Amino acid sequence: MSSRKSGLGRGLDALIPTAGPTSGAVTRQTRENDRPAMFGLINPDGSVRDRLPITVDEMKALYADMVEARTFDSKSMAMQRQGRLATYAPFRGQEAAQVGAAAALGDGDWVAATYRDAALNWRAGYPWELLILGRTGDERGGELPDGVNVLPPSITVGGHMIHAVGLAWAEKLSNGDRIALTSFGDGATSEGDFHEAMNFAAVYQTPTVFFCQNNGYAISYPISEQTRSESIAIKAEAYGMPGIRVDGNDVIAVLVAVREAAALARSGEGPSLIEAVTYRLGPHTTADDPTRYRDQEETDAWEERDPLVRVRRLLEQQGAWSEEWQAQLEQQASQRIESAVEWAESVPPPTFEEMLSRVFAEPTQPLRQQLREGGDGGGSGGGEVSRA
Amino acid sequence: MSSRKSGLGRGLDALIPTAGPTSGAVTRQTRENDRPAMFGLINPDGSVRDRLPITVDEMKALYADMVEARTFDSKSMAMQRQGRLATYAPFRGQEAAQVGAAAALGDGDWVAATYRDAALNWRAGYPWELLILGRTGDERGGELPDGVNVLPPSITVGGHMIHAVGLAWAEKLSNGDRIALTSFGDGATSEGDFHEAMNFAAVYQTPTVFFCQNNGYAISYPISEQTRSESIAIKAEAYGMPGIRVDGNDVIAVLVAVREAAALARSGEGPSLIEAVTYRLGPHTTADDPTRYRDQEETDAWEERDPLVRVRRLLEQQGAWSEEWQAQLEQQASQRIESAVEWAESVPPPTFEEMLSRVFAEPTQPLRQQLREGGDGGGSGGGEVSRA
Amino acid sequence: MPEVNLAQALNGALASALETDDRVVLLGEDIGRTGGVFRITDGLRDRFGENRVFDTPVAESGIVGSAFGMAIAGMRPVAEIQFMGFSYPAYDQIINHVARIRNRTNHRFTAPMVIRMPYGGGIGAAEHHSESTEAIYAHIPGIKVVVPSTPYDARGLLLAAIEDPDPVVFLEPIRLYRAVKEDVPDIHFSVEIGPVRVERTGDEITLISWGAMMKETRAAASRLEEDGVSVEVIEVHTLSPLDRDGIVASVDKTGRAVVIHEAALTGGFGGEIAATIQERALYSLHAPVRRVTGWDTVFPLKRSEGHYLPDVERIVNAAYETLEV
Amino acid sequence: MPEVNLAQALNGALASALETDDRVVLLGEDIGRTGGVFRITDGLRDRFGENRVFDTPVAESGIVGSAFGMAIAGMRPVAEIQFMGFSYPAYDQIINHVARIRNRTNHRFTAPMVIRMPYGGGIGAAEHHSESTEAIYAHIPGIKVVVPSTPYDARGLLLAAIEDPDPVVFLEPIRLYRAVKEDVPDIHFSVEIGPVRVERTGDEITLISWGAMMKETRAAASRLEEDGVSVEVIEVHTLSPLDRDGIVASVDKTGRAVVIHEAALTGGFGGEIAATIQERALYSLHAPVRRVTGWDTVFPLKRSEGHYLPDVERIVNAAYETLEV
Ligand SMILES: Cc1ncc(C[n+]2csc(CCOP(=O)(O)OP(=O)(O)O)c2C)c(N)n1
Ligand SMILES: Cc1ncc(C[n+]2csc(CCOP(=O)(O)OP(=O)(O)O)c2C)c(N)n1
Ligand SMILES: [Mg+2]
Ligand SMILES: [Mg+2]
Repeated sequence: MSSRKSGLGRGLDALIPTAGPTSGAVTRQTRENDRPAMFGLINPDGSVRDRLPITVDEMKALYADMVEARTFDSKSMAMQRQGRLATYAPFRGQEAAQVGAAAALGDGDWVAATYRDAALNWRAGYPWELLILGRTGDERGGELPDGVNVLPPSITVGGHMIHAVGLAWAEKLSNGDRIALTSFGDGATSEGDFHEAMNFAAVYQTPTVFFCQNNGYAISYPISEQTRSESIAIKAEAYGMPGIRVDGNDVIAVLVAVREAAALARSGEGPSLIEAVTYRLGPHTTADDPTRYRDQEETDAWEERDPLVRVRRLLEQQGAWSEEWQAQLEQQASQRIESAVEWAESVPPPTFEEMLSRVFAEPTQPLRQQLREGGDGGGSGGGEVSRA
Repeated sequence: MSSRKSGLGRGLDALIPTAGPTSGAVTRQTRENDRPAMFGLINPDGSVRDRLPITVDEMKALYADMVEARTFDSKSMAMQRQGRLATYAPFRGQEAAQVGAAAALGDGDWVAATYRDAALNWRAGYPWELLILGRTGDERGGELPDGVNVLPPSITVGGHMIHAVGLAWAEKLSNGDRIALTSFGDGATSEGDFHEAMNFAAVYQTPTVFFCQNNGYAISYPISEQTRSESIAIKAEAYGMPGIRVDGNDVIAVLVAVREAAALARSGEGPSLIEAVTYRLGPHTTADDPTRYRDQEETDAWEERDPLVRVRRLLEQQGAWSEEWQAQLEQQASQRIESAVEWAESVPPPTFEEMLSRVFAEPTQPLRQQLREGGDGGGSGGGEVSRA
Repeated sequence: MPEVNLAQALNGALASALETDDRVVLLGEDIGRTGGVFRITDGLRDRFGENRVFDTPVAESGIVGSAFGMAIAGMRPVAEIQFMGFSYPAYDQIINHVARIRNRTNHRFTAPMVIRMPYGGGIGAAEHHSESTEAIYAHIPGIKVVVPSTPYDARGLLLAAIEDPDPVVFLEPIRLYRAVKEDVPDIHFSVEIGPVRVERTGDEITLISWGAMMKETRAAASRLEEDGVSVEVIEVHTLSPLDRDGIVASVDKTGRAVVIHEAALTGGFGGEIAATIQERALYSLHAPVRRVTGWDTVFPLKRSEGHYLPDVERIVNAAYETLEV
Repeated sequence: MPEVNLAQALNGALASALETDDRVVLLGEDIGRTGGVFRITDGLRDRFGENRVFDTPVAESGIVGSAFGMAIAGMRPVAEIQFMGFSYPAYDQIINHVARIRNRTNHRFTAPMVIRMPYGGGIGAAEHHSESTEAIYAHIPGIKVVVPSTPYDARGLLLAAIEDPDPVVFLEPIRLYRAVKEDVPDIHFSVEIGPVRVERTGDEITLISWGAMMKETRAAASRLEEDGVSVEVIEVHTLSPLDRDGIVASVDKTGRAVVIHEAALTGGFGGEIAATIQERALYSLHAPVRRVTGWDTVFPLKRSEGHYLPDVERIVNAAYETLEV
């Protein structure tokens, strides 16, 4: 096996705390002694552990984004209950991980993320409008604006990580300077496709950032049972890739870690793995009942670690937060989401013709025949009977 | 992630040399500093590094087995060239790994190995007769005698490892005391199925031994390019499983390591991964031309590390080897192989009826119909036309 | 005799199998603690313990591959794939390993196991959650493919599948899980895998279908009968091995047939059935065998489901086109 | 105009594509240093460099999935799967991702890529090396499935596949790689994906086949013509999209058809073709469309290949059974 290029991963390794764990809480996702130790900058009470590498204005922007994301999440939950959306997978509790990761990317960078990553995708350029349209059950929600290089959310678990390897590989081969970030859950790391994606990225040194949101569960199956490895980050060793564990509820720490990984990737130093330790405060999806597999106490403990609250406290301590500002943020967010919803719900229903016209670049002979026959309540699929 | 049971893997870890590498040679499969350091007992010149934990008689038996295996290998290569066998995948150079691993197993233990593992399978109970019959292109070569729990060689790369997890899991659930060993190549570790198998074994703590013969190549693709991890053994970390690297051309070291892993498995301590560093001296298969991807020098260097020669030297040093004994071994082996070949070649050709009678326990309606219609040169597959 | 829906019938069958046969174990994603996303395994882990009902990592190839190993070792594993659209990562294990072990060992090792998977659309689900790719399984020699459409058959066929000496892919129509209830005896009975079920007899036209589309097929048959057409309804609850004789016997009688399925037309299993009918009953046919199927596209999202799913209207129209000639 | 065999024609097509289009890259197991186990990529890495022709780890899902990512980013990857029997680990990537990206983004992202795979038996190969499961690919909406049988078409179709805006599964008949040579222009031409090729015209019976079985089909046609039968031979080199019109036009004329393929009967693509013919040409049919196919078992090992593979005898017999009525 070839040796690591010197310097590879130094940027990330430098983030790993040496003086033991930085997180006070013992959580199910992570235990005190697990390697690598967890990187964090803001404590749940808003106090900071280290000099923060960003300005107060940047912090405020991150906070505003998290507020907007949470507004979207609540709105989507409500709409789903009203039957206006198909199943919805809420990300409440994971706003810091998602906003922090996306904020670390550059314009045009590729993103391949999941059904739970609406906040990440949005922050990377995916309009709320299209995210909502998709969730109403409309393929046109995946038709992103030009220049937004975000793939539609992956519904299959695991299959999309390798796409970010291919995207990044293409950039490398064409001397592009875009990188690709793929976001996935703890559960996805059990799929064989995780292994192949990590290995390909390492072998070809593609500029890919593997961003795992370890939120404690694959639906009902806790991370403590999914694997016996000490952490997810440590799995990077199996690929000769740097891996780091970061407090996923600390938006600044996530931003710093992903920025570092992105910088490595962009400068030709190859891929890395970031495990953001976080928690899904809501159900797996609107169809899920979490009481079947976890205690309220556990969820309560994580409510204490709310990713928004700690930034609010931090800003408060710096005199950069006020009730009015908060109200203004919330109102702005609501307006944006409401207008996105309005737009999405005004999109006319897709037609039969549209359905059969996006299978190939041009409808093929079988599809042309079906377009002739079909339409609502149309005939059978077999074609006209000739009576020669 | 749950913590390792104390003691788990201690047996294996104890084998890892602390005082730096034990192998003098720098090879393509392994570099001096790679972790974990390589365990070995016999040097290529026959000198020993440590007290050998087996008797001279046991060594002689291992040597005799390796001689018999090599005789089979040469015979098979020759037969293939004469058109008497379908493609053959030689194991020359890997006899120590295969014989050592199989010798560590108990009666009735499960084995799931590959197309290259004829020696391993044979030593685990698979008769030469059936191995040859299979290679002539006859499914009946897979019909093992009762009590021999060896699966027919896996031709697909990677898919069979998880079978050994299921086999071992069944043993665990039924309180059986059999374990399962799966043997595979370096190339197989790139497949997603490797990852899923390792993870399932660790999660359910199945009594499985993962035995990897790192012979330097997946056909033409060198291990130095297949992965950037320091070794294959180190990949065990990603599963919280013990992993060890052993000199695969040292039959006693392999025996000791696999015995230890098997003992751990049998006593409920779960799975482990053994990387046996070795080299395929012949072509990938009889259809392969190794000059396209490797230098003669490299092969020559490995010829110096021949797994048989070092044991012969060791035995010689102990006064336990003689020309006559060698001649006797070779003659015995030839006789056994010849008579196995004779038997295999006398098996009457399989019939059309047999071909369609082993798809299901009983031929189904479609197969019954095809049995009626078919036979050599028989009609079309569509069935009789009724003329009601 | 309790009245149960299809989901409950399956739950009962699994309970019965676990109770009567020590070798039976269940494994799959979220089937333990939560009883599965459709609650088919509800309560079974509590009742039979953690060593009979296993939650697994998200790894379909691992689920099927490890179940396969267990089956070789003498157990009777029942694996659940959460949705048919997630069975594809296990396709290699199924076609290259599960289906072949008997053949490659000349009966020495076998894989008596069941791979259950919810399939089909109609509930406005997310991408990949509405698949109906039975054709890719029915083409594999060495596995059986079974799909019930009634609570009674669900119990009887699942128990038969678990007892079968060969591997069975068992498709569960999501749309019918809770659609109807019927009386299902709470005993260990089985429905034979193989023979088609002649669900309604008639002599002017044969409607042939399976799984979730049986609902529309039944409704279409009723509509046609109201119009005075004598309809025979054949349920092909076993796609493999295919009961060609049963199908041909019906069409020999009626001379007309429509095959209905939810999967895309091209390469769908309806082609096999239509081909078989013309092969063996050509001279009985008064009109071409028509296929009413999904269109040649991915099963669409909620807003387009109505465009895609064959409905009663399309079946009735096709029947009339067939009857007119 | 050089005389080349099918393998050489493919090599030439790849060279031409690499030369004329920067976006083309090749990836697959052992395709670089050794030029692939069948030498289809022989010399290409030396000629075009390590950044155009990549050896990959043994990981089919990774090969297809990374090629897919490259295609989205604007490249034109050509992935090789070493044998069709090893394509199954990539089946999920193909059906769930490659085939769907255009649909799920309404044309915004697309996957112009080719997945090449040698397929079919007849060379006494090891298990899994003789697969012919084209039916499981032809059923997937959103991919095209192409299979040449002559050197000329091999070059023209492969170049067309690489230029196609949609993903193409490209099957290469192992048995024909080196079977015949013909003149193939050394220029950048293409053969249209879609329309069937009427290879020989006749008016008494239509023989329909593709890929390796074209060899036996051609021989059977010659045998029949020697007997004075007027045979039309249709090569379906594109299984998807299927040129139903082309097939139906022929059978409308001849009134008789035999479909020949190497895959197992049940669920094989011959069913789709026979179903289509009876759907659209029933009243032209003098006899049932017969299928001459492999049997419903795994493709067997060397000693039983003769029992399995359709041969000229079986095709001729089926033709006569068809002609007799
Ligand atoms: C291949 C595949 N298998 C199974 C599923 C069903 N499924 C949807 S989400 C999920 C759990 C994923 O957990 P994780 O990766 O941790 O992501 P999270 O939902 O926690 O964000 C499962 C099993 C799927 N979508 N795809
Ligand atoms: C799934 C699959 N992909 C590809 C192949 C073709 N193939 C046969 S052997 C081989 C290389 C395997 O290398 P390794 O695992 O190191 O075993 P070795 O041959 O060196 O013993 C490949 C790619 C296969 N048999 N199965
Ligand atoms: Mg999770
Ligand atoms: Mg190897």
